[in-house]
Amino acid sequence: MKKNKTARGYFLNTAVIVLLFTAFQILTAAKGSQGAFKLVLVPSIWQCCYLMVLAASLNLVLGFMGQLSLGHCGFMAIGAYTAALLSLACERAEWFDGKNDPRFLAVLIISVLAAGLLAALFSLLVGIPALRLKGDYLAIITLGFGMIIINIINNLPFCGQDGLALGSAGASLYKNGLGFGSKAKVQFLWFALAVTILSLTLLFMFVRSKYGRAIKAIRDDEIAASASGINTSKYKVLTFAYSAFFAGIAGALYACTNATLSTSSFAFTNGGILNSTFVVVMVVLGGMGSLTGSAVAAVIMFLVNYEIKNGQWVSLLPASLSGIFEYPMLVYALVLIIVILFRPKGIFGTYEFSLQNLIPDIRNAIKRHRAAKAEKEEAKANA
Amino acid sequence: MNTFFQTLIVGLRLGSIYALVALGYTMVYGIIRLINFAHGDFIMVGGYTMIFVIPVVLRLGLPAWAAVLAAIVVCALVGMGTELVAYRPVRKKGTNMTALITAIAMSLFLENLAQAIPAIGPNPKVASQIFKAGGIHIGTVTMEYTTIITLVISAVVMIVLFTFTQKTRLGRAMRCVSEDKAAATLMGINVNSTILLTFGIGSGLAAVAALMYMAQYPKVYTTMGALLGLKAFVSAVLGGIGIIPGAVLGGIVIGLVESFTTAYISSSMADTFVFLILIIVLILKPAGIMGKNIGEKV
Amino acid sequence: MKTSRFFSILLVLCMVFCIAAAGGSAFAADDQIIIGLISPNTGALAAYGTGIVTGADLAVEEINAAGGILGRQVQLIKTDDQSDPTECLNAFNSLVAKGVGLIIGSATSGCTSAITDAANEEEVCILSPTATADSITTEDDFIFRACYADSFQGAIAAAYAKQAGFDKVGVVYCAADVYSKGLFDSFSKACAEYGIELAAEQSSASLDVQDYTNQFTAMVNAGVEFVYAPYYYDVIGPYVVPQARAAGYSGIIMGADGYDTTPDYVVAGADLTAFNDVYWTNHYDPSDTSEKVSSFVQAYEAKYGSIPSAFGATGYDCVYMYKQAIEAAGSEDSVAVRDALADRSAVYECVTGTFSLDESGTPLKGAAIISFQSDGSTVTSKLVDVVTQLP
Amino acid sequence: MPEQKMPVLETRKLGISFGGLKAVSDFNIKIFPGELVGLIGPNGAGKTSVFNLLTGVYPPTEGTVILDGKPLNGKKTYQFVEAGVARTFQNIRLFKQMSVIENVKAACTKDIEYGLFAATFRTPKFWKAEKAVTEKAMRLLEICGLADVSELPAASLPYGRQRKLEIARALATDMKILLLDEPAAGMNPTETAELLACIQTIREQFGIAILLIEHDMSLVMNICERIQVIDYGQTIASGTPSEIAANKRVIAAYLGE
Repeated sequence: MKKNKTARGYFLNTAVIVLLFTAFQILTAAKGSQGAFKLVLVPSIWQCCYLMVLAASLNLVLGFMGQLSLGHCGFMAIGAYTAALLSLACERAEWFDGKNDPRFLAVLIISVLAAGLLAALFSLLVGIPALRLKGDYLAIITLGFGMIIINIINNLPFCGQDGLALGSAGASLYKNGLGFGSKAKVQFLWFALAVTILSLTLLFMFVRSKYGRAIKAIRDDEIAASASGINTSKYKVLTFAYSAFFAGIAGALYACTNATLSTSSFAFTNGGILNSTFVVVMVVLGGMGSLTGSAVAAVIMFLVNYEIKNGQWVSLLPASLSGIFEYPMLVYALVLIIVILFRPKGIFGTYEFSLQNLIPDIRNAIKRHRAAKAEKEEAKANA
Repeated sequence: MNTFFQTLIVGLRLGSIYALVALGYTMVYGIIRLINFAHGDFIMVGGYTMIFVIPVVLRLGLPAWAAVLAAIVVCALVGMGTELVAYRPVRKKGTNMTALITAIAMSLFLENLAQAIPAIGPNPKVASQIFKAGGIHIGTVTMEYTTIITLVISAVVMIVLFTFTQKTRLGRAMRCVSEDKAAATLMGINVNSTILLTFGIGSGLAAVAALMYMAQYPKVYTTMGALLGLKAFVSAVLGGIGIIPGAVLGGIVIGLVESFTTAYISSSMADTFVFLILIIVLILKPAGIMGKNIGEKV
Repeated sequence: MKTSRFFSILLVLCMVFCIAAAGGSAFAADDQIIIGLISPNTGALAAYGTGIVTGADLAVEEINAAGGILGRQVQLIKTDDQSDPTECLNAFNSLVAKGVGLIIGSATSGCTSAITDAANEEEVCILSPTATADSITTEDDFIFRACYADSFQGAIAAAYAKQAGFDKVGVVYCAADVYSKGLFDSFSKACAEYGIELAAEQSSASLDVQDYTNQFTAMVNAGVEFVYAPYYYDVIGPYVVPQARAAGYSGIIMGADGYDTTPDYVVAGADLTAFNDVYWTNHYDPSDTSEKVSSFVQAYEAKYGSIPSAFGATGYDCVYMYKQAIEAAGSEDSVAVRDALADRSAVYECVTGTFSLDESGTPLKGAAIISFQSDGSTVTSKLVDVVTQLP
Repeated sequence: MPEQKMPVLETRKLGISFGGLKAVSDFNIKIFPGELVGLIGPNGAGKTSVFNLLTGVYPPTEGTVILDGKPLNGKKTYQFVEAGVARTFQNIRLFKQMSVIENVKAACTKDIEYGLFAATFRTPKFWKAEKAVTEKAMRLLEICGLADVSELPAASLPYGRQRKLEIARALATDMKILLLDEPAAGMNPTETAELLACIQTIREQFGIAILLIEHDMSLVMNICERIQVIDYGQTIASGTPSEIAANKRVIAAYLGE
């Protein structure tokens, strides 16, 4: 019976994904050239895609394994630069000609995979020494590692500020590499969605296997985990690399959305949404230990960030309120503090959104709500 | 040879600042085992306080450094406020991880709050000269008085803090709290007020560090604490976190590494070497240069 | 459990709200000419954004008071890019989705380069006030600017060194900053052309570096008397110049437009004679007594209470350049305006000089070479020369 | 006679010192297959330190632990477990946020064969292994009487059942010898009785050796075949329960001189 349920879950998820995917394709075909769809919605989906993958991959380390890594954007930077440079090199070697060339798809896939692999490789370099250390030390080493990566990329002659030269005269990613302009973003939207769904699925598979159990055990009690025969360092390093792989993939998706790359976007002191600490905010907001929570939180953070800067409703607010929104980072910091203070488990806690359990969950929630209401009324009546 | 001495002096100059900041980090970490990410931002708070107070102080005919008194008060209040509003409630119900994330949030909050205050804004500000220029000449290089004062202050603060934690009643209370909060409560120590006091002292130290930082590097801006705090924390870890003399040692080592890398290896890779040194030391000696390795109780 | 549901409801509401808002379109009155403005209003480079926004606001106010463009009022839609390329692209897309065809922005080359391709694809005009990287503008595109390019600015510094008789120079630059690195590249290229030896090359890892003593000790050791140090005002004033002098370097320090407003960022009470022999190139000279400049400076001071920076001046110029181009085109249609801007015979009389645009869309204008003068307690700027042509 | 057989666990001159303090010194013990041995001693005698040495949590400063004739010097805790030593903790250390069955499954990790590829792509091998491990975990939970709460979070169990879950988790490692650190501490008489029954079942079903630290003298005297007594880190007596009960040094150590 249990196995049937699992099989049904797989079937349901696949069906819904395929359905959504088709819907998206139809929508794309119908509205592909329309301004707001092409210029606002599609680029937003692209950005949500890499933020979702990034946040979910960090959740593996932070939420499931209980290790604070503050250098996650370093891995993303590695991925972004790897994918960008590889695609530029392929173009220079004339392996593909424009985005409609079928060979481009091969280059694209290889670039994305290479981005993940290189990020995973670097994560081994930092993880093997660093993961022997406990929480706080790991945080500081990964933070330092993030800075080293930026520092090194800045100093590499072929990828610093020169290699991905600026603007239309330089080797633009839109023209020469895997970067997608507005029209191409619509055309390749399926790719972003596919990579994201696949990444999230693979992260899920990891968590729902012996690896997931092992790292949750490490999170809950490292000594007891090793006393239960779990090779803690092996699982920690492996998980770190698995997570970095997807951070690298997120980086590749990031490179796809941009015409140029700049290391300052990934830097610790950067005030933007790609700051490593902000990925931590997403994970905490969504719930440490809930991959779907991370994905939802990434979308929320993106929307808040986007709306604060480009939305119209901010200007509808009274002046005293909209004043705060001129400083989006201040809003995030406040949100983070409030969430930690009042709901330290984040929005989802460790709950995973699932299609299969959606209806029973809602039914239970309503039942609980009714029961609570009835109890309250009873209490009132008694009083 | 002159280059060597010059590099050494630059290293000491940077190192003495890192040491002073690291003392504040180590102080707080030693008691509540929390990386107070906001400590760097307390320095920013101290810096801006002095920017605004120095003109007043000068008008009163006092030396510019007297402004540090105001900064100490403001920093201590901000530090204790942070503890009361954010850290204490989280410590009560959260884990180490949530406490650390709160610290990051506080750091972001302070940085961005400063930027949102109209009198501060996004533009950097430059302080007036705090100490008279001049120094001891060794050949063609000059060891500035400011550097010497910073080193002396670091040493004095180190000795005072060390004696305070070892010899006085309050200091012993702090150490008790750091060892075992529950046991400390049983011994009649008010854990909350001890931690509050620790934050007061640690944040007050940030103001002193801000003074010495501004005396040598007179620019104040809202994110100044981020990198400075990070390097100072690295110093504290390198020396052995929670160990007061270790912070000073670590700070000076980091300053020297940074300076010598700039002068002799690559001027644009200094940060990389700083963190490489940290990683290497932590691998060889996970508790830092002066730290003792204490296993978890089973 | 209750709070959890509260959060989820909040979340759903928030998403619906956002999507609804994102779908909104142009909101300005039909009879207005809309110009979009993208600048870093928050974040690390907020100071630039503030400069550009104030300058542009002033220009729009003046134009509207004088009857607008083609008899229609002008409205600026301001957006913030936090000096991040992705945010810049988001801002660009949202402006274009609202139907904006003329955009001023962004402040830095890094951000501007993120939107150039997109602007060409969407056929939207970009007029950048201060993106100086050479590759930003090319022929036959929709990208223009109101400032000269790095190659010109760096070469002017090299030419100045040549003219002053230095055959051996040094460079200190920031390896992590596009602006600083770009100027370093063009300066060193020009040096090679003019036969000047680059005897010492030092860099800093980030703009957060506070100590430049070692870098200048290396300059002293190399025996150079002319150092090109393309940094920004807030690094030059408190750090680079005083530390260079303390390290025993007494030669010339030369910089670029980033030195603008340095006198506001020097250490009061310190010996400021260190700032003698510091030269820099700028878009304009605020102390210029010409009618155009002085009336701008006066109006700006009256409105904001401070002397405008080069960002304020170029932001102001951008609006007037669009005004002239729209009037020439007879409409604010982006393709027509592009054609008007691409007309090389058009002459723009601006605060930052009187110029026409070259084939790529970069102004052909001179650079003011300015030196700092100090009596020991204050620092003032003095115009040395205006260079219009490279040797 | 057990003496002729090879001991499953043997220590030779095992010792550890923290700084200058010798917590355990010259500790020698031989445990034979199927035996139930008790380790007793007053508070602070070093019993838990011995357990930590026997499971590799502390690396010994002197001496060796030998399991099935193989020395385990320099091995990490998880390697001790792989070799066949499992333990419970004095202060319960469960994986609190995980469900009861997941706690047991986590301890099976080392015996699950599939790799990363099989796990992420859900090959038939994965399903087979997962099915096997679920069955095994359920069986162990049934033995320990926890089958009814298998899906609840471990932290939500009452104290006595948490103890049992710890035992179930230890059993999942397929050990040769089980070390129980004060399993009856804090239990009421009913719970203790249940625990005793549980231990008996385990001995019958698995035939493993058990080393037990316990304060509850009656429990130790009742079930242990042999008892070793330590005080101040040193063995002061060893023998059958009745011998120990009559030993003067033991009485002195417990009652104080």
